[in-house]
Amino acid sequence: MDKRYTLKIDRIVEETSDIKTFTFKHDLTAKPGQFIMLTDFEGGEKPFSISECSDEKFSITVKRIGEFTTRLFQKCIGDYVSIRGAYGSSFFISKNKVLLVGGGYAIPTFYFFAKVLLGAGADVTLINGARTKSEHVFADRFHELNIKVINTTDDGSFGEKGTAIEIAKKIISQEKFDFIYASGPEMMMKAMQNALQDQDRVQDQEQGLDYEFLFERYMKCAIGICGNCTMDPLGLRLCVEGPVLPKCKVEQLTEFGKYHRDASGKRHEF
Amino acid sequence: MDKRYTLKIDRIVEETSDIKTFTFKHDLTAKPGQFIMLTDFEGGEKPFSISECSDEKFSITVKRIGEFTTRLFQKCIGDYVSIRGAYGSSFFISKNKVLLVGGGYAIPTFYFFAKVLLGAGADVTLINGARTKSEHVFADRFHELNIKVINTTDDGSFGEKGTAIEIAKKIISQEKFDFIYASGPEMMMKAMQNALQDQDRVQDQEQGLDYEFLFERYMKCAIGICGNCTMDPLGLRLCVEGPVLPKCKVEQLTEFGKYHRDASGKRHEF
Amino acid sequence: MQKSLKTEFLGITITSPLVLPAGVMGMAFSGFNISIKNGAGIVTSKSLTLEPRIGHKCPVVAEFEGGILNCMGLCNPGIVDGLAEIDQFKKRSDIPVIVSVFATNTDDFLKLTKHVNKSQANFLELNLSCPNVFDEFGIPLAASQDEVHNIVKAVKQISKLPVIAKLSPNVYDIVSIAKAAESAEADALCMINTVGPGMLIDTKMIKPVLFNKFGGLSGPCIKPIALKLIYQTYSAVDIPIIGMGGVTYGEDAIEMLMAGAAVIGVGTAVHYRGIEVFNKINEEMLEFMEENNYQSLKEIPRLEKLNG
Amino acid sequence: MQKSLKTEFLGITITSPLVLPAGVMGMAFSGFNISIKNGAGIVTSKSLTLEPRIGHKCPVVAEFEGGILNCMGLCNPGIVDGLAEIDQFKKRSDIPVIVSVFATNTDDFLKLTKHVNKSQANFLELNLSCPNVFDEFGIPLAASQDEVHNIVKAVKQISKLPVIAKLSPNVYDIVSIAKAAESAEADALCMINTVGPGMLIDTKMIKPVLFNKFGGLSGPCIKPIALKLIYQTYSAVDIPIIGMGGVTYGEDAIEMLMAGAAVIGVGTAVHYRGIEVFNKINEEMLEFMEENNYQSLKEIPRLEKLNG
Ligand SMILES: Cc1cc2nc3c(=O)[nH]c(=O)nc-3n(C[C@H](O)[C@H](O)[C@H](O)COP(=O)(O)OP(=O)(O)OC[C@H]3O[C@@H](n4cnc5c(N)ncnc54)[C@H](O)[C@@H]3O)c2cc1C
Ligand SMILES: Cc1cc2nc3c(=O)[nH]c(=O)nc-3n(C[C@H](O)[C@H](O)[C@H](O)COP(=O)(O)OP(=O)(O)OC[C@H]3O[C@@H](n4cnc5c(N)ncnc54)[C@H](O)[C@@H]3O)c2cc1C
Ligand SMILES: Cc1cc2nc3c(=O)[nH]c(=O)nc-3n(C[C@H](O)[C@H](O)[C@H](O)COP(=O)(O)O)c2cc1C
Ligand SMILES: Cc1cc2nc3c(=O)[nH]c(=O)nc-3n(C[C@H](O)[C@H](O)[C@H](O)COP(=O)(O)O)c2cc1C
Ligand code: FES
Ligand code: FES
Repeated sequence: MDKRYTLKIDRIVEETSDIKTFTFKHDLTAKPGQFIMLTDFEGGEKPFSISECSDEKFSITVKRIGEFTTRLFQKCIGDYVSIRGAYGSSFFISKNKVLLVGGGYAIPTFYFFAKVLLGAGADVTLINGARTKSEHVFADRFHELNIKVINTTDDGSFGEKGTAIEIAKKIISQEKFDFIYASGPEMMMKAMQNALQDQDRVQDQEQGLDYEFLFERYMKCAIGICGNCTMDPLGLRLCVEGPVLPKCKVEQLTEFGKYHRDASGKRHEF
Repeated sequence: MDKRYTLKIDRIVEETSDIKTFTFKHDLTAKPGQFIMLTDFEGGEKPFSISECSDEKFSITVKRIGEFTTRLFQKCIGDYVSIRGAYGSSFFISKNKVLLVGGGYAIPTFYFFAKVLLGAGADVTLINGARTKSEHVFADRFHELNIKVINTTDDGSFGEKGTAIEIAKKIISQEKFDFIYASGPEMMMKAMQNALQDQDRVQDQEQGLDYEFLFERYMKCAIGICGNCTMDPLGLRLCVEGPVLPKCKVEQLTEFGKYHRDASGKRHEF
Repeated sequence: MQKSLKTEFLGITITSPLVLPAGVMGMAFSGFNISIKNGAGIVTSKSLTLEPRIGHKCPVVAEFEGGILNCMGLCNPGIVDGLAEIDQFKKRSDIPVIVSVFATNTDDFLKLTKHVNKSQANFLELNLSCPNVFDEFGIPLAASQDEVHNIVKAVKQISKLPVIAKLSPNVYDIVSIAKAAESAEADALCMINTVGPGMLIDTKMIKPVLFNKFGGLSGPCIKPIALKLIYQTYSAVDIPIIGMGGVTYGEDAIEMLMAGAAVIGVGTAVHYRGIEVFNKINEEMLEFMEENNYQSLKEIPRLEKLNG
Repeated sequence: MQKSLKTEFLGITITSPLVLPAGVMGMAFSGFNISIKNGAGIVTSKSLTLEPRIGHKCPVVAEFEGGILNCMGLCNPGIVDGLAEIDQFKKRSDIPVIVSVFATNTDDFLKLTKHVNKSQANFLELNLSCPNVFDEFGIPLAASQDEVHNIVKAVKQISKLPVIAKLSPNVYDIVSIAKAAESAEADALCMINTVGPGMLIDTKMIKPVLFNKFGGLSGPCIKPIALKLIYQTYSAVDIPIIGMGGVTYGEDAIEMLMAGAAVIGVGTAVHYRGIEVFNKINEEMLEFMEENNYQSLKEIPRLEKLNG
């Protein structure tokens, strides 16, 4: 039985005007890439990736988007929320030279991951993108880690100018990575996949560059029974077999970058 | 959750005209004194003490008494019965000089127990009583063990003449035992208790002889909820806190040797 | 201040809100003894009938994941011997005793009440949960507002003791049944009795495990059903509720309180956690109160009532 | 001889008697794909309604010992999109598909049937288990013989597919409901839907865990209830039964067969044992057949029927 834990918010950090990090004292024992389901019992229970995790505490980093996250943003230190998890698949922990590419609220999970990668002895490069400076997060925290960081903004207001993908394209054409990880908007990851395929053609590799992407789909049960988060045509349940999917699966996904299903199961084009 | 096991009867030994030993291939992991509940799903599920127990098999030794045991006696090798357990408390395993006193179908559980006692390094004397030779059981099996055996029959047709208690009285007045165990009809155990109390007075011991008795009460659930087997006034559930009770409990039992309750909970005098 | 589990139930002060429910540990006065020694605040007798009943043939219990099935078949020594056990208990203890009685018609309930009037018991509980007796519309007694109302009303007219109606969970509309009991002046409700019934099969012998084939479900897995029915009932009536069904840990007991129970029955958990379960749950409730800063049971909030 | 799990259901040969039940894994054609790849012999769609439904707000599931509560609220993309998913599945597979539909009145069931008639599905399942719609006597639709009879009868008149009636366990007399469906010429029964409903409470925030407060029970703990109802129904009707409720291991599936099920649904167990659960149970059933010397499912005996 997966237990539910109702926890007090221990710390809140405002990362940007609409991104906050919430920290809880709780031994979650999660792996990087996994997520929790969080609710305040006022309507809505939502998946959030884990941005930090130790024996004593863990954090999630949340972007205010709709009704639920708006309510969450009104909570104060000491307020209760209820969580279950950690759920889902986690990133492959490489010991070699790896590239992490992400943007926006999807980047903080790489903070947790980068620390684990470093612990495993990997050589980590991170591309941390955002549209503009005011939306860029975790730059200082990544800065403190022993990794190579490339900050980018679409408008050049912080770090290099360009999308994370443009930068990624450039860097993978210059350096050889053993593993690429991406986390962000689906169309960004789709572009990343295209970039990787282009690179494979250029390098004429047999195997191609190996990668894992972190996906998002509408989740309800998070325990693999309701079928709301299945991805076509494999029927992968993103809450169990995902949210992290390996290249061999991603390549077979016909819905990747095309459509996703809403709370009713209806398809929507991206 | 206590699992139920439906097992084939592996072996049947006719001990007397109305006592049979049934052996099952099953790793029961029971302790001496414990019992199983056995049913054939034809009406009735009854407690039986374990007369032999190893990793691969266990045995019970059953006296034909009423409807249920009569049906059990008609079963053949290969027939299924269903068991649950082992349940209940077990005998204290002494490493010293002990006396086992019992009679009839209640003696075989001492066969299992004697082997465990020997393994623990105890010095074992057994008084194995019955009314008459044809009702006397397990004499040959006990004979093979490295214990001192005194067989008795009320009519002298086998072993010494006299009840097990008469013999026990004599022997405890001659030899010093560290622990006494009794298993048999309640009035026999009551007599045993009196004998022990007499001996305590004679020896003028502070502590008195320590003992444990194996009791029988009408059992239904065997998992401690129905309350059918509780013993007054302590409310000991014989299926959980018993069937083996230590001296300190036995001494407090106001119903011991006086009455027991039937399937409805109604009291009956012995 | 020292946290306390002391509370009142129908005017009697009790040291723990935990109730030994009907049929659990419950034929002998000594079953009550050991339960109160281990922390129960109220004890309930096995449901007593006019005549002794030996109950169904064994097996009468079967375990499954999340609970047990039982088909004891209301075995009991009869009202006379049963009350004698209660009186024997009451000689040594002033812990309140609920005497549970069972019948299938008003007349027999009245006869039982007359017996109970002469006993030392504190409360009379009517086991109205019989699935095998039907009213004129083919509705089980336990699900018939009229039957429940009429029986409670008749008993109330002669009972010297406060009357508790024990309800079945297996009804379409618990609120109407609860209200029928309340309007007949029941002093309290007790809920829930066992769920189902259910059945298990031995696949080797191709036989139902229970000789009676079917048995009621109790234990942890019925807790959600109990909480729902208690909450609905609490939202609709003003008399106190003895809440039970699957309570095994302190958390479960607190859930019962929040759903609206005044006191809490702990039955099947005696199997899972031993007879010490009452003390253990008392302890766990105190810990919960400590952690969440409640001084007394009264302070523990209830859920907002359902409207309608 | 090679033991086999091959069997027939309403004239169609299936390689495994295991059925993916309605609502489990079931909005997308790919949910069917992965289920059959993992050993399911029949798949059922989520219950489809005329219009899309987003269902209840989350949390919509909650775990407890022995099972889970769910209050999905019949979220589904609507009959048109739902059937499109089925047709997409049928392009790649000839594993039979049951399309489940849900409505609260005969008219809507008929409209749904017309849609289904144009699809590639093999069977039409009517989800008649709604606890929130009542007939003129205040009896829930699922418990009303007349409602069940009338809906099934009307649908049968126009359905091109065999019709399966899915029954609720929460009724006083399952046999009369089952017979009402049979006499309206239902081709098969599917039982049971979720039990209860129940509720859980968060004791720190003093809130129901499910936003909808109440949710139906599924998983291992409902197996005894399912077995009992299937056994009673099997004893009384002649049409095949899709038996489900808590089946998690091969043993459970065999129990279902012995209780009278023709084929066996495996829902919540997908959570406990992964989507591989179908293959695992197939394997365990074959082991059981090996140990007990049955060559085919047909040889596995049923319990003696209940008389009356
Ligand atoms: C595996 C996973 C990890 C995620 N990690 C993070 C994270 O670390 N930080 C973060 O800010 N957000 C994360 N999200 C997204 C987050 O769950 C949604 O942004 C949030 O639920 C929006 O809720 P809302 O009510 O505020 O917005 P709404 O107005 O309800 O929805 C806005 C958008 O969010 C999507 N959405 C809503 N509910 C869900 C749901 N239950 N599951 C998936 N998508 C949903 C909708 O499709 C819609 O496009 C993650 C999602 C998934 C699936
Ligand atoms: C802990 C314990 C261990 C036992 N060990 C053995 C043993 O090793 N060998 C053996 O032959 N017998 C043993 N018994 C007794 C055995 O269970 C009964 O003799 C048997 O149940 C009689 O069943 P019946 O239908 O043949 O007789 P019945 O005609 O039903 O009953 C005969 C007598 O047995 C008693 N009895 C019946 N059912 C039960 C029951 N469920 N629990 C307790 N007493 C009952 C009745 O009070 C009656 O006096 C043990 C009993 C207990 C409590
Ligand atoms: C073995 C057993 C016997 C029971 N006997 C009775 C009874 O005689 N009368 C009654 O009203 N309820 C009886 N019940 C129901 C309990 O009182 C209680 O309502 C039910 O078990 C739910 O609580 P629990 O899950 O804590 O056990 C019995 C339950 C069990 C397990
Ligand atoms: C998440 C979930 C969703 C369900 N949705 C439906 C549904 O849409 N229609 C339906 O008839 N039954 C639905 N059910 C009930 C199942 O089909 C099945 O009858 C029930 O879960 C019992 O089987 P199980 O214990 O194997 O899960 C649902 C069950 C679950 C757990
Ligand atoms: S959210 Fe229900 S299966 Fe993934
Ligand atoms: S037999 Fe039920 S409590 Fe001992």
